Amino acid sequence: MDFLAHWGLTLSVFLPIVGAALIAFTPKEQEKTIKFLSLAFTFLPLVVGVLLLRVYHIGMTGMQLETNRSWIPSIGARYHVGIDGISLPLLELTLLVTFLCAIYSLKWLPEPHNPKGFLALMLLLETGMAGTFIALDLVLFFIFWELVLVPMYFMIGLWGGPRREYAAIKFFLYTLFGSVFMLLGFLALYFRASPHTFDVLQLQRIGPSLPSGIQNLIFLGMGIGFAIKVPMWPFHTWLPDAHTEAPTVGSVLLAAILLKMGTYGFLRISIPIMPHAARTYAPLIGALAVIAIVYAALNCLAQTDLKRLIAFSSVGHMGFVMLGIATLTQIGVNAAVFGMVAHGVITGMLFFIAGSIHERYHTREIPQLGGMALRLPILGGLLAFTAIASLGLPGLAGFWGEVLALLSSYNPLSALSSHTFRVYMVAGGIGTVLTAGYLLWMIQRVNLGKVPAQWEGKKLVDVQPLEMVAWAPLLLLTLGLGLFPRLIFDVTTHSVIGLTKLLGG
Amino acid sequence: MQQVVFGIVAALIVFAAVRLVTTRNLVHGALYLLAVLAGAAILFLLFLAEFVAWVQVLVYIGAVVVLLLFGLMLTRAPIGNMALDSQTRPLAAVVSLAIFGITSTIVWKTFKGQTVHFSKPNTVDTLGRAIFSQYVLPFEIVSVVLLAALVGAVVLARKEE
Amino acid sequence: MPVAWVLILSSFLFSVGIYGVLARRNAVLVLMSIELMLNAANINFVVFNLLLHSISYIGQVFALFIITIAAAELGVGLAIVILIFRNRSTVSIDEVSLMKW
Amino acid sequence: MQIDYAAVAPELVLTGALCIVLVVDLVLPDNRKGLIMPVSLLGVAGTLLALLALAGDPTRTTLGGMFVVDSFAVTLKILFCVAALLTLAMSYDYLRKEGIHQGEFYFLLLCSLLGMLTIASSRDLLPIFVSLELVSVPAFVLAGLQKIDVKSNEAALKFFLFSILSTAVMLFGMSLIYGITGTTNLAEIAVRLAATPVLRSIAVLSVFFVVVGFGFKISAFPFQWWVPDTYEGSPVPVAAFLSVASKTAGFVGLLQIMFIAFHGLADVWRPFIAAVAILTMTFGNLVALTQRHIVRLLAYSSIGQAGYILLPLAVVNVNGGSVNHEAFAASIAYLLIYAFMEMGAFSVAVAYGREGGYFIDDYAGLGYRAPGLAVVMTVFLFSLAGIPPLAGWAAKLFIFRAVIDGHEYWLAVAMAVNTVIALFYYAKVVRRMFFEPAGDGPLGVKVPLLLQATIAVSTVMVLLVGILPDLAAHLARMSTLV
Repeated sequence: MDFLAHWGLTLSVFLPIVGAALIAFTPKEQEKTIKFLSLAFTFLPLVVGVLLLRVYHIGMTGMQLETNRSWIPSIGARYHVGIDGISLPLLELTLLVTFLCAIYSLKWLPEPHNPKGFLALMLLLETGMAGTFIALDLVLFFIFWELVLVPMYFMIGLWGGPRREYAAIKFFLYTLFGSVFMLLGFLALYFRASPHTFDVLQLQRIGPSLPSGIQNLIFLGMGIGFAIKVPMWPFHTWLPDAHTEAPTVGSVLLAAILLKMGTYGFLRISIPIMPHAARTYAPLIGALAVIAIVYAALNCLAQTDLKRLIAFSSVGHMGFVMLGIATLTQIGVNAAVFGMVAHGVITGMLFFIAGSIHERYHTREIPQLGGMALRLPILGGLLAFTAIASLGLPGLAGFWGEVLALLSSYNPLSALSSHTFRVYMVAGGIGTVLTAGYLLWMIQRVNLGKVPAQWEGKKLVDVQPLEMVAWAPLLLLTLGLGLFPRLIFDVTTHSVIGLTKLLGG
Repeated sequence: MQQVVFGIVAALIVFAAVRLVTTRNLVHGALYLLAVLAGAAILFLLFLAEFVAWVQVLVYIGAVVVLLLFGLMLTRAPIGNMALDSQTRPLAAVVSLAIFGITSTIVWKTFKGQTVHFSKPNTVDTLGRAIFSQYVLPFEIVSVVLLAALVGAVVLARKEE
Repeated sequence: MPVAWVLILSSFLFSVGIYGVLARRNAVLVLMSIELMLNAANINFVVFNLLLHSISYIGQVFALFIITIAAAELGVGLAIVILIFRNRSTVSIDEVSLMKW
Repeated sequence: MQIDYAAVAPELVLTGALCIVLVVDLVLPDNRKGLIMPVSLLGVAGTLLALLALAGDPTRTTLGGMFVVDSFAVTLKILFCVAALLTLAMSYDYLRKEGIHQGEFYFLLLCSLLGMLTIASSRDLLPIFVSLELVSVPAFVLAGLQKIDVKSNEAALKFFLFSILSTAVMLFGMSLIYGITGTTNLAEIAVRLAATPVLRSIAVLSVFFVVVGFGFKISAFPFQWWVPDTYEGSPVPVAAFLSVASKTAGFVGLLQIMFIAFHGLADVWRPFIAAVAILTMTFGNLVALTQRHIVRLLAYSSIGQAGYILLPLAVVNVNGGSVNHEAFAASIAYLLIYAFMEMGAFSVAVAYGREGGYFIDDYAGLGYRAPGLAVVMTVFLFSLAGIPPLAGWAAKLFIFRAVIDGHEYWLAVAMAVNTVIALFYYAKVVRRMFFEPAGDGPLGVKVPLLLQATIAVSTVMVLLVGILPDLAAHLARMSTLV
């Protein structure tokens, strides 16, 4: 147990990269071994992650399971990792979803067929994603953040759809552009803090007393990096392309986890370290979030590609998350964390389904589907269920994040103008209606209606056992989190209270 | 006296240098270079750097120019009038005039009041001592440069069989 | 004798050398122009040595080394010119440009 | 005069080695010339050992104060030796296939290396000048060694002309410095510049000429015109040597002069250096976008990298202090890291070039035909682009750190934008290798053992330093002059 408390996090994060190295040294022909390795090295971290829950004290504020070791003494960067209530759900989500992706990949691998490369990259990706959520040192955070870039670039560029190269380079450049500014922000923060440090926890103590002009500047620099990743309107344009072109597993990981890195960055770094700047920019962030919600919903109405539609819906959902964050209140931030997890589960599931539909129909064009509930009742049912969860039906996971985000914007942090945020609330409310509209319309067009002529009389295979295995946890979570939101809120609340205290809330 | 010598030699150098960069004949160019080098050698003598002056004569005039002429002949470069200038002459003139203007103004301002006094010339002896005591390092390095240049020139100029 | 006169002469020599480098397109002539610039530096070193009464004679020594190195470089340079001429029968810089950007 | 032979031991070993190489080349019959390579390799290895014996010693000064062996000198000398070893290993098979004489090649390479070693210890304008020439003169010949290839001839000519031109400009500047300070010793120059009320304009003018002279050597804008042509025309291992060792030698000279002699005038030359650095990186990166030849791409990328290395000089403070220390260390650390990624990329270019070609089009589908080679090339290119956790990332971090420490935020932003631009062309090659179907190039490229070794060493270093950047950072901080 002691070992787990000190090194458990490290273990869960670095096991996948060990797996990636092992796969790299396995001959290409031994596909079974490779698949087994990928399964094992996503399962083991998950096991470690579950065991971590036993040593984690839910009622505590502040960081737990910390490891803090010397790493690059000459520039003052340390290997400092740890989790609190905000990072724990995201870490667990990462470990779970990647494992499910590994299960899914046992049978369904994108073309061109190259399990070795694909699975090794997936494991590499897992280390980067999970590492981002536990890093408590800015340099370390940056490394993990960037580690995600290359595997995802190759995943989209090698195994993606027809416009994969464009999408891959766009994703790469947007993210790199953002992260370079983020790095400059980190460095500026380092030199402004006395004593100079990259340690997030120390900076949370030092940062708030920095002059407000400096805070604003640094917040802006980092904000660009995080905002591109979220993605916030108007930095979102890489997302629909990346999502549409990426292979199923890539889309799932992108939606379920990668996007959360941006919002997590705001919560872990920008806001607690620079509360003054957070208050300054909150109205702007809120405005962009609301624009994203409405804009995404309107765009979705115009989409005919199923994946593109889901991608745009992600922009909207992340808008709700950002709106919650922008209120800077306990309820709002809680809602945001909940929304992040819920979006991860639901949209991850939606992309799985979209992938499976594409497997069967070889198209994602909504007009060419139709009548799926008749031909593939289980798949159609799951699509309906998940889409309804996505639109925020009470009783399912999507509900809490969105409703609480809207509620919290009725009463934002006292330093913020409540009038402005009430306008946001109304606009966000319109967004929810539109969201419900396009999702229901999508369900209607895909599930109901006439079966297109080319599929008449052709045999289509419904959901297979392996798919069911890979999907069941997500479906259960959708239901479970919807019925028992305390599963998340109990974990997050204490940490969120700690965070909002810093803001003077 | 020295000023008169300097004046004459300076005029020679200026004339030869200008001709060197404007002549349309390669061999004439080499001869003008020779004139500049000789003028510089006289200046060295004037400034009491006897040894430097003789090295200038021996190395530059005795060797460099011969080398240049050899090169010209070996490459059988056309020795008549020919287009030796590129299209960038006006630009080159502007740039070099600007450099001359700036540099001469600045050195004039800096060294306005200072004059050189011609005392007893140093002998080769003192210079030799200096080279072999204080300046061993550059001396040794230069010897390797010469060796490398020798080998290099042979390698490049040698015809492959 | 005012040292500035000498320095203006050397500046002139240097500038003429620059002109030659920029305006000429024959490799040998460019080379000669660069020799002018080297001589400008030499004159400076020698006259400064006199002006400063350097006991270490560093100015003169510097000039000696410049002369020696210049001779060595010229040897290599001419070898290169001969090589090019053998292959292409031209020593013009512009015509030698196969590669741009 | 007392000579500290321990201090000059590495240079003596190397001088001995190059004499032996010359003699061995003369006596060996043509069919046994292959022996020269191991002899040269041993010579450099011996030099490296002698250097390692000096590591950690207190500073030694000898040869009339002109030759200083401190941790800065030792670190860079070790770097030069490693770069030379990698070049040697890279050259062997290349020379045999191209029919280039082995003996002269190694001899000249060792001569150039000797110049690099002495420049790192020179703290006086005179030895800096002669050492720089010792670096360059053999390099002209090396560049022209593919004698029947017109491109190689031209590479040598361009390199030669630009180099002696830069020397002439630099010397003119040095003569003025001597005139106003009466000394050529770097430390003395600093003292006298501070003490005597010389006109600022002449000091600035002479510094300007010296910087311009070095600008050619380090391929800073607008003096970089010779670089792409020379790299492309030279034998590829020579291009690698030029882009790493020769450029580093130029930087070593420049850094010593700027930080020891001229830091008192920093407020004057700082804006100039800033402009040059930004223009250099922007020009290099933008033109690199259009390149189709891998060596030219690497050449332009190396121009871009030179801009990054130059950037910390733009925050140097007149009064010295920690900002200068950081800036110096950042440049040194970048040079250390840059050597391995650049050498690695060139090794792959050499390994693939003979069979597959040197155009980026030739790399199409390499990921399928020779996955190993394609993966390591990706590692080097992404490292050059600065993607963590590869070493190039750490190098860029150090630069950013130094620049922000000096409160030059705009410079940092300009470099950040450049980093993103640079990614385009590195990714272009990667894209070719992986995202395009296997072209009609060779299947499964055979890489000679020695080349495998250079690639392996470079890869390990790039990964190791990427994960533990302190390896480079610590070395760089220990070995600063300021």
